[in-house]
Amino acid sequence: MVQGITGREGSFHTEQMQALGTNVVAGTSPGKGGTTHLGVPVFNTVADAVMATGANASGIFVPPPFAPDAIMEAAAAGISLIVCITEGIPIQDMIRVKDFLRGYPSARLLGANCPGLITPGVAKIGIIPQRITMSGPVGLVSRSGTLTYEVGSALSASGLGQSTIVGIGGDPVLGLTFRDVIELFERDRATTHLVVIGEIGGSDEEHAAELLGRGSRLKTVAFISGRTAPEGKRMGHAGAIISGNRGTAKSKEEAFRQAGVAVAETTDEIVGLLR
Amino acid sequence: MVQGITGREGSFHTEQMQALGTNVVAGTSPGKGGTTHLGVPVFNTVADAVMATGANASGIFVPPPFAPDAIMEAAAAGISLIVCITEGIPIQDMIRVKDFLRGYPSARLLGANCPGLITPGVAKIGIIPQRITMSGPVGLVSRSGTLTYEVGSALSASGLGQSTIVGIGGDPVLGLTFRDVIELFERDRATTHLVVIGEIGGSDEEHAAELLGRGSRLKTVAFISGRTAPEGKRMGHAGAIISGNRGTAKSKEEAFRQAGVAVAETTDEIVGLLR
Amino acid sequence: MKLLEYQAKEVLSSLGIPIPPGVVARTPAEAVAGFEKLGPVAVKAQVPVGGRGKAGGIKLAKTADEARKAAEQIIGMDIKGFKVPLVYCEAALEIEREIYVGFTVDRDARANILLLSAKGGIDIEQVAEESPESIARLYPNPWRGPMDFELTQLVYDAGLGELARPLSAIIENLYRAIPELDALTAEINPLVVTKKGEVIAGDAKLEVDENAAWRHKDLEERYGGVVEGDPYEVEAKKRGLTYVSLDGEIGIIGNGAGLCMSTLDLVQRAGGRAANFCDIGGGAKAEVVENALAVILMNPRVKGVLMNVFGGITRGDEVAKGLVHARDNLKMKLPLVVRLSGTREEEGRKILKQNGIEPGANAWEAAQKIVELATMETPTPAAARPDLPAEEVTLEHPS
Amino acid sequence: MKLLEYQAKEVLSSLGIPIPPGVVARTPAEAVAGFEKLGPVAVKAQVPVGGRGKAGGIKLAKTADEARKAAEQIIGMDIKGFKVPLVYCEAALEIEREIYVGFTVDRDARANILLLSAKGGIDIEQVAEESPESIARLYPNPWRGPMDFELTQLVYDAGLGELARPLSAIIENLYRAIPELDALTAEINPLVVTKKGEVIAGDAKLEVDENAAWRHKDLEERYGGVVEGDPYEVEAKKRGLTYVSLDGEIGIIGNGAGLCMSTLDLVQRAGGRAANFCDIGGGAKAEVVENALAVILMNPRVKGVLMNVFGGITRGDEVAKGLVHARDNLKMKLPLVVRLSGTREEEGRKILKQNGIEPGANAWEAAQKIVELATMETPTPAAARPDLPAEEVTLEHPS
Repeated sequence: MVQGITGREGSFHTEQMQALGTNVVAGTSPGKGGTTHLGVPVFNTVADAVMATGANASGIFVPPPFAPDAIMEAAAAGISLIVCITEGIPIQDMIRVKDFLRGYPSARLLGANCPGLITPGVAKIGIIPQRITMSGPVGLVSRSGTLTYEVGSALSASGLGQSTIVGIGGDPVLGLTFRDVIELFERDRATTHLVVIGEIGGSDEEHAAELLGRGSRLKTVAFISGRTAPEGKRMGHAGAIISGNRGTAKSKEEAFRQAGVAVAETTDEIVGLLR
Repeated sequence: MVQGITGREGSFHTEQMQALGTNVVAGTSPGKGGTTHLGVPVFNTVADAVMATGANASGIFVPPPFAPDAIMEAAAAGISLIVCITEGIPIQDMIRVKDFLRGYPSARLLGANCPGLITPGVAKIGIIPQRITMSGPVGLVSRSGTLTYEVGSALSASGLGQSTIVGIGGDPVLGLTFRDVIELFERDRATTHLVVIGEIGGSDEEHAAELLGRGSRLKTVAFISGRTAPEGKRMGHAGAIISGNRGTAKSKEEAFRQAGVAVAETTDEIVGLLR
Repeated sequence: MKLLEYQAKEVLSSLGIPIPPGVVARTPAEAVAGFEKLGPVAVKAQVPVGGRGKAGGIKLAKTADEARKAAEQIIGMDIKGFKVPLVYCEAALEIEREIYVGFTVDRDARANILLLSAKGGIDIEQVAEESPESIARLYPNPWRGPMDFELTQLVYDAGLGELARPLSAIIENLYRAIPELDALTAEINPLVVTKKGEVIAGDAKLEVDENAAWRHKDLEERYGGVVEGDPYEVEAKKRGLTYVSLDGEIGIIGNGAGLCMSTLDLVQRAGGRAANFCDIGGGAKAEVVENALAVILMNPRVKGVLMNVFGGITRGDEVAKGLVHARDNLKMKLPLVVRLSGTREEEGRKILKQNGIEPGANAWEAAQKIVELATMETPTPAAARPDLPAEEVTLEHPS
Repeated sequence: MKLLEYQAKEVLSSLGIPIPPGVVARTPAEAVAGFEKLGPVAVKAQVPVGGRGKAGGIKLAKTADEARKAAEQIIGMDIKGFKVPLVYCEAALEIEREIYVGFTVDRDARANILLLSAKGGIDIEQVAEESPESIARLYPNPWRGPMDFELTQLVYDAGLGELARPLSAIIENLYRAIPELDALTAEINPLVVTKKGEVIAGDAKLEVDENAAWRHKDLEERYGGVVEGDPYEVEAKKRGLTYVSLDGEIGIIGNGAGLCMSTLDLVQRAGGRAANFCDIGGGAKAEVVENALAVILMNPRVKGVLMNVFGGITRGDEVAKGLVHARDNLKMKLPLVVRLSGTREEEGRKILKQNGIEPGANAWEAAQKIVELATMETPTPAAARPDLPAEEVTLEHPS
């Protein structure tokens, strides 16, 4: 289903999702319950939509002031895959959302501020353009939107199709992590190769490397953007106290190398290392 | 352990508990950590006390403004039986405490505003006077303090000793319910008889009756006080909307009778019905 | 603490809930002034109890004369035992529809419950009984408060989707009374939708937790001084007692609510009727006993007093000494039966007997004895009773 | 949004945290006036970056003359790229001990973390590295906030039990900046215990979430107009761009943060240095491209511009048209290389070539090309650059 289906973004991307064959069974838009939009029944609330249609995944296309509530509404209504595209959600809202989601352990949140996910030729939730993709064995997981498209295109152009492409989003406080997504790829029979596209900041790449270092059946290439980005103009020490030396491109690349994962220095190198 | 051990109430009842042989291993009183009181080591926080002594039950003797925090502190520190004697805790505080305790499912709260529990001749947490008790096979659970003492005395005077006496407290929002305590008595080999002393208000007695009606190995007598109490001078309808006809002495007595439980009309009748 | 309607509305207004303009009137002249300021008004009795409408405590006034007459009729009227001290003259609303919204503590769920129904008005209890599904319910998490999506669902569940925005805002503000005021019950019934489409509180009920008074001294100062109907309850409150007036003739003192209630039950069983419920709690200090006895003796209906004390920690001899002292101080002439049990009960009974007070062997015997004594008793002259305070009891109006 | 010290202290004071009296001075004369009002003062550079003490940005003044001299030296000084616009003259404290207290977002834990240490002062990062156990930590639940018992434990864990009361109160108030202001980081270092035993904020740092600006318009109005050091960042902020100044000579425009960062990496690999980071986001409308180009061209160090766009939804021909338009409007003379990929890339490249703009076949080739062109480039006459706004950039002080 799609939350905010009648909005401009919601409408446009619902059509894109339908064009790929995604089974969009419901949408929400408070006050428009009972109407139909793009051939899809519209409900006032997610709980109403779930009750009527059995929807189990939701893409969220609502503005930042309403997106945190939309995520929690989806989780409380029993949605198990929540994909939040919205960019610009305040961090403290997301921290509260993350705590709320602890009460709904079967709900997985992707994003916010992410392009969503796509299984080429099958279905998608979010905004990843279908035409950069091609069906195949490579799992692709990324923190960056446009870099995902760039690498996806390059893979497709080289004949390396993708099983699923997952954009986890660029915000500091996210739902699914690299680690979570890699665990899912490990269990996915259609995936034999893996590309991880990280960036500076946080320790999610380090944690992913640690997981891969314990042994993986996937042939993996990692790429980190921001190698030459200067350290932010920090003020205060709190950040430094808790993060220490983690979070730099160097520490992330080193973590992947120590885990036996090939590291690409430019995106152009990824295809070669993956073969 | 005892929270608020250095206060007047805490001191007095710690001595009483020790006199019965209760193994009081620690106390708390912020700022007095490192000292000793009544032969018991004092700590600044419950977590410190648990770390040092392994305490697993706590009696709380602190004033109402601090008692809710003390309950949550005990639960967070891993205490599994929390007995809160404090009277006069605001109801909204207790509602928040109850929600907090959901995060600590192994912590049991007795009270607040309860006299605690005693296993005659063995140990007690709280303020039930030892001299009204006598060891034996009767489990006694009650919402009222002085009625508990009265019935306990009557049982002892008739030679009917008690396995354990539990006062669940008189506040509208409580920890352990009649039901919870009865389930524990069912599993207690030392208990063969049961006395339930309820009062008007709420539906805890009805729920207890329902449980007993499903079959019980305990010979049980119930007593409800407040048969002639007039309906409170209510204002507003919210209470009536949610409670309907439950909560009266009549509905409670009827529930017990339907469950096959003998109902005493005065406390004097209890002993006779129990034999 | 139960607030009067005009007080509850003041509070709800401070939380951002729309209320009609209104004026408090203690005299018919003030009601006329209210009419002149506001135009057509509802003249409403201010009592901390429901059902005033059916009791004739609300009258619509379309002229100054009607306002005067309504105030004359209502002020001083007795509604369920409360003598109406003042009226609230409120601008009359053009009612399009009436909604019910409120919250209270659900004891069984150990949580607050929000209730919303499109079928508001005086018959809400009947609605609850006959079509409970027409009342939408929400248990907000007590730390987070109601979430936006929960309020949206509540409003649509109640069939009030077209009012989602104003209703969500009003419910959110109403809920603020929980964290900010320790409210136990707050209710707007009816919540009026006017012909112009405004959503505004037609009536308001608010009860705050007296156990939390230390957190809300402002509230206590502003509204705590206002006196409710029953003079004995008012006096008992001033003396810090847990006291409820009943309509029988046997005064009751007990320690502990459960014991006290079971004492009421025994008196009824013995053929008498209790004049009150008075719980002096644990410890039972001499001063508290004296206060309790004083308030009970103010009531001319009382023909005897039964005291039922079980001493857990309290020593029976000390209770007995305190009681004798109190009786003597108050020059009490009425029959007094005491059931004293627990620690040092023998010593206590001895003291009572030496001072002419009848000790009961057990609670049941004591109840029978006081009923018997009270039935024989002839009325006591007024001089033998402590007086109510001389100053007239007046309501303070925060201006 | 990062607040200056005096602004952060204003905010913390409004949350109930004690701060010393102080006066903002934009001129040495105002610093003297501050001294006359307050007595001995610390004269402190106001810049939104740490390390000003070591850079000579804080001086103690015991006489009016010292205050004047300190202000003369500090105002206009450059601290880590920020030209100091004003100083804060604050009553000097008699320091008994220095404590560290602060919170920030712990990305890995997806939570806020509170930090407290008895070893406050300028060496706190060293303390964190050498004896991390001397910094007590707490992750408060984001809905409940820190509980009393958690604060008590934190304070005792930090070995500051004798200050439990004032510290718990200060931390509780500091934490209010999270729910009430959407703060991401707040720090008091040092939190000073004076010789008289007062506990008072010696310094303060506060960063609030710009994504939450719509919730805090007052904060934005009060402090958002205040201009930070780098003039290009200031100008970019006015135009609503995501822009960071760097110290190289190649201007960079990209869509998406990841793509933009990887473009920086490629330029460095090709032997050049980026002059900025500028992410124009998805969509890449002509107006945004023109704004980005305008800001980049204001910087006289820039010798060439590289634009890297991957069109997912964006159409390449439209991006190309917009860029040509922007270049012409701005009369841009510097080399410009564009890597355009994705939807309609061929059409886009054709438009670029027709208009004399070099398209790169891929990002790596484009990076090599711009570095080559920029190295050959001779300085452009100033007339060919857009000017910074004519009015002088001044700091507004909320009085």
